[in-house]
Amino acid sequence: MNMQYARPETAAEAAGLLAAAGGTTRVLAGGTDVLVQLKSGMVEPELIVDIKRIPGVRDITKEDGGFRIGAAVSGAQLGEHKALVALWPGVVEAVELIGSTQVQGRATMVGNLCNGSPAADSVPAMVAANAIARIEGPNGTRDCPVQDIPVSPGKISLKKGEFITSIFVPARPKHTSDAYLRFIPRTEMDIAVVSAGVSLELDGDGTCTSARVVLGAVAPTVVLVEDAAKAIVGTKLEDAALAALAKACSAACKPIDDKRGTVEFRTQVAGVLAKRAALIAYDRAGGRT
Amino acid sequence: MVQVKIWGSLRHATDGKAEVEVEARNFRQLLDRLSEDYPGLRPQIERGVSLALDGMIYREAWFTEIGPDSEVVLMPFMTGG
Amino acid sequence: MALDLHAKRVFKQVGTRPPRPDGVDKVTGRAMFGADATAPGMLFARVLRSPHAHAVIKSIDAADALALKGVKAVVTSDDFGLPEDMFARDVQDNCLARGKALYHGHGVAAVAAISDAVAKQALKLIKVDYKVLPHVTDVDEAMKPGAPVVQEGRSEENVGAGLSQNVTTYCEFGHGDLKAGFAKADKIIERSFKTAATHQGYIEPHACLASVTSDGKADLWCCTQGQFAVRTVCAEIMGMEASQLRVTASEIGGGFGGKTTVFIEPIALALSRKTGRPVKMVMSREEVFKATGPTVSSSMDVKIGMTKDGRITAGEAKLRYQGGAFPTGTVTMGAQSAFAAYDLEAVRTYGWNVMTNRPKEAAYRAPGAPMAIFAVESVVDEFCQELGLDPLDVRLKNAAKKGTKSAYGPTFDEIGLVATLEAATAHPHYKAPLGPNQGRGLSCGFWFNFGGNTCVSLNINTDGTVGITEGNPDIGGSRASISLMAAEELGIAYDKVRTIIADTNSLGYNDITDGSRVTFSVGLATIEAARNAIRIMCARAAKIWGIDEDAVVWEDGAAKPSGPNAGDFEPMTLADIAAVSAETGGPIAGHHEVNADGAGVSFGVHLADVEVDPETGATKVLRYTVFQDAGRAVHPDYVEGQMQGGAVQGIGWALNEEYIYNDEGKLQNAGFLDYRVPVASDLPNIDTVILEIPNPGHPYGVRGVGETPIVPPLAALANAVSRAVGVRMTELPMSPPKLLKALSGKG
Amino acid sequence: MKSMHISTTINGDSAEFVCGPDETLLDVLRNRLGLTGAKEGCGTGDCGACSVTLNGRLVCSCLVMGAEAEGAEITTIEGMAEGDQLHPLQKAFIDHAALQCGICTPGILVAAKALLDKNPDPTDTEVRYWLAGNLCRCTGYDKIIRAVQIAAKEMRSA
Repeated sequence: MNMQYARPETAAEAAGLLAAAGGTTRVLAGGTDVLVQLKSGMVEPELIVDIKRIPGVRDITKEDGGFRIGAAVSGAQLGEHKALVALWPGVVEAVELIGSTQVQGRATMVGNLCNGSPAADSVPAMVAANAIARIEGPNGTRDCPVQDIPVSPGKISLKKGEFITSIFVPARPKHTSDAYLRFIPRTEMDIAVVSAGVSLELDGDGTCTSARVVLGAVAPTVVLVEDAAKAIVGTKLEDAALAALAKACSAACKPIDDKRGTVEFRTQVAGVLAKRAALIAYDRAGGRT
Repeated sequence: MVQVKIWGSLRHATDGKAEVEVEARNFRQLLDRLSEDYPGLRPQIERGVSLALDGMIYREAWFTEIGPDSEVVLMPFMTGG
Repeated sequence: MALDLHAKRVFKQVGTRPPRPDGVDKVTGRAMFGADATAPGMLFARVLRSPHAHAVIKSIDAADALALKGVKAVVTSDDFGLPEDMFARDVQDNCLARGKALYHGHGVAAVAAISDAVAKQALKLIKVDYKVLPHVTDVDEAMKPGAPVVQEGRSEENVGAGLSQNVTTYCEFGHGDLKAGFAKADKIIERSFKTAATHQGYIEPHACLASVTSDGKADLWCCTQGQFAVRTVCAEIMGMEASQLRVTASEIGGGFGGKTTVFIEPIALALSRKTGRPVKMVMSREEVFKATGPTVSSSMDVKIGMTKDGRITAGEAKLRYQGGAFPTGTVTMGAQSAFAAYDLEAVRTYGWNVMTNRPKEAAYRAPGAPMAIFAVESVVDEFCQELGLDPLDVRLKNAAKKGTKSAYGPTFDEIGLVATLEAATAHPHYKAPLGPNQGRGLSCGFWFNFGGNTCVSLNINTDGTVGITEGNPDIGGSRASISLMAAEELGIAYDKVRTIIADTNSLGYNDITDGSRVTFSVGLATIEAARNAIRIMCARAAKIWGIDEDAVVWEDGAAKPSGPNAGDFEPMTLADIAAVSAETGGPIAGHHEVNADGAGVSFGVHLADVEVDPETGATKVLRYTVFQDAGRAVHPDYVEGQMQGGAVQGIGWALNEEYIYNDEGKLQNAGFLDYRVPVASDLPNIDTVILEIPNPGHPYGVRGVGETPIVPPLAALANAVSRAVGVRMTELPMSPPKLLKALSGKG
Repeated sequence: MKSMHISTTINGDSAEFVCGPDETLLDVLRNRLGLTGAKEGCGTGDCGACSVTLNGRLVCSCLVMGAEAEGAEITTIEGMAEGDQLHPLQKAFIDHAALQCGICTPGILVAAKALLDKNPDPTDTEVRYWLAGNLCRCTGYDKIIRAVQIAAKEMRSA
């Protein structure tokens, strides 16, 4: 009941506030998860730190051939950035799948990541993209692969006082692309029942030279399926290779039964989605021109 | 005399008959007679019944006249959404 | 009130599509809904709800809550009396549990405070000591003799022995010799079906504002389908006289049956009485799902016999419905409607209503019918597949028509089923080609429709305009339909009429806006009120002209001399007569009070095309057409709107909507995120074909249209999906995991 | 809980209010500013009935904190008509029966306007996906989609 709202002007100030707070804190950027938590009474934070005044958090900037995406950049803003969409279409489409048009006006990929849900749409795509989170904290700034941020449902690896200020998605050589697909019962507005992000690199004749295949909502955190990548590296994603990829994905699933889906369903559909996402990424990378 | 069709689960109160005969000129009389002649029907009549007269369903309407050749069907009280 | 002899008359306004009178208010944000009311000094109330599915409430300690600054009162069931009327008692006990919490989310105590935030905080300080009891949420489990008993002593006299006390009703309908009927069949199919509980899903949560004053008077503003019914039950619970409790219905943000009863109003009244201040209550969406009235869930067995050429020889259905923690009557409606579309020599339906540890069911569009008809229509479709018959031919061959002895007893009068089926047969949709993984399904639907208690007051203003006061909240454009019928009857322009909804002290009793009754009953009363006003206006004209009242007729909005006096005087329009009303005897008004009957049953047929993704079990609805008999479509836009809205609710029911409980009997999906109502991108356009087979029981031939459209989608979708995937789907919703499992099982 | 003093712009007019840090923009609009056109259907961003625009972006006001309105520009349903001139969308909704009970209508109109401002000639599918976060339980969406297209056409020819 004694919640405070703060709107720091710098990242250091924000980290200081978060570190100094005794009780629960929440970082506010888009708020599409935080306000739902508050509404349900699930958390009663002592402090809400609105980071949107911090310089850079609302910007997408070019860096080393890739892009640095500020922590408060909304899905809608991301989708409007043509160069980013061209470089990492799968990452953008994953973020754009979160919630409604209204939610897109606010929701951020960092928020999606820090909510800690294994079903978060943007996370498999970011992990497939080898995205790096930049973290501000009481001891300064550090970078950390997105893959290492989630720990378990609702838990992330950030330490007291730390928060993410941006995500970096790297440069890409030619003949590369990515894609993300999720399964939901409706066409919109649902949480992913199972999802797959795939990032591919091809050589000049369309043979896959490297791949990252990541599944969501099939384990306590997203799963990087190395066997699935192996199944398609060296192939042109022929049926046999795709079948092997799907099999590897299903084998990597350790899902649960819940109100959104069954173990059986998630295991089966994970392979289907990975296969379909791989084909989309392959087409985008120019594999079938 | 009026022939009144009742629904199946009320037959326990009418010695198994699907149709009973009572002397009545309107619904009020009909319901009173049914309750008197077949006391087992009374709880259901008190909970509420509709009556269909020649295919038209009446939920309440004591003074609806019943002709000698009318088709009268007792139905549960209707509720809707 | 029978169909006018001149029913074939050409309507000038009925059947047109003018803008609705409340349109501007609703597109500008000005319309006042339940949660929009405020009162000076009002308090905010919240309800503490049971975290358990079934638990004895050993004690409630509210001392800490009452000590919190800003908290003004706490109430529990102890603050209520014990109404003699069992209906009122159940409503009261459903608002706040008496002695035992009967379901997850059952109200236990309520607090009023100076702000919503303080009220919310106070709830955490109320200490409730529970003794958790075994629970049951599944209908078949709840019927077993050893099942946890939800309430004792609630069974009706004809429930057979050997069943749990949870079974409250047994019913049986039908006629003919089943055994002989099945013996005549070339093929018999027996199947079992299940449907999940669904929620009406109105977007406006329940809200009210109660103000009880120290002299015992009270005002209650609330969103409801029936302010008079709210008054009746609240007055009973509060021990008040009806005249002292004035209930005003706000604009209502959807109801579909779910706002035919109350869940919070008695609590707000009790808190207002206790604090001496106005009290506002607004339910959260979570509370709406947990503690209002979803539908029944069902478990059903259907057995049908058919000849090779598609004639049904016998039909039998056993229906088991659970309706939550209190007795309900819904299965009787299902058992009567299951086979309503068919002309059968031998038919029998059996129904059991069952209590479980779930929230008390409320009505939802054609309560009880959708699931029963889903089961029957699924089996009929399976016959068509097995015997290679055309599904519409089979329906036509067996269709109920005028003179058919209905499966629920009475003989049908004029009904529109055959015309509806013929319209579907002739429609291009029925012949359109289908691609791979696609399927087409169809189903008939039926609802009884009601009339009911209705009052209308119609005032002729001195400037020649007309004010109508009626007592049924307008959920889907009924003010427009009522105004249209008045304008038609009076012969004046639609925009000269304004219709408003009265509070309970401004008009006589009106039944709830339910049973598809409003356009029928209020329309009928409006037409009759207009005719009363016309009689007065004709009499005034006769006086002015100095001729006999009988020698005046009303045509085209004016009194005209007729008979021997025809042409002697210039006609006097409504405005002419109104302008001199003071001089000719005073204000002119017509009114009509009636308990309307003769609503006339309603039939519809739906066609659905779907495509199923064989790798994920996702179903996409590709095309959908609704055919329905409206008797007479007064405002066709809003008739189509009922057909489209009902169809989409049914599509949601068929595909994704369901109440999901865990092993502890706790509801898992109390929100719009996981209770998945259809969103815009899930759907195609919903095409509509309105048939007009006049209802003999209404002067213009109107039939209710609101409920029938939710009935056919369940089977239409199930039949389409079953045909698309080649597996018969017998459980709703056909959610992707269920569908994929069925597909995998096919081998 | 310390209340905050917030200065903002709503429908082009400057507005000030005091709110607690736990209050949402929807709470503020409805309870502090008397703008009850935005409705609370869920409070969790799942129904869209509380749609407004915040600095030109369509948002659910239930997912925005009141404090975030500081210095922002907000438009609500109350600002959609110009004086007594209804917006073409508002008019199309009335003329083509795109509302039944009307509770979702303000949110849908605000959302549809945001769409047409961005994309004056959307396909039906684009309209349906844009409005997927606005639940309507009465209409089955059919007449809503048609009315948006009719208004879009009228606005294009204006």
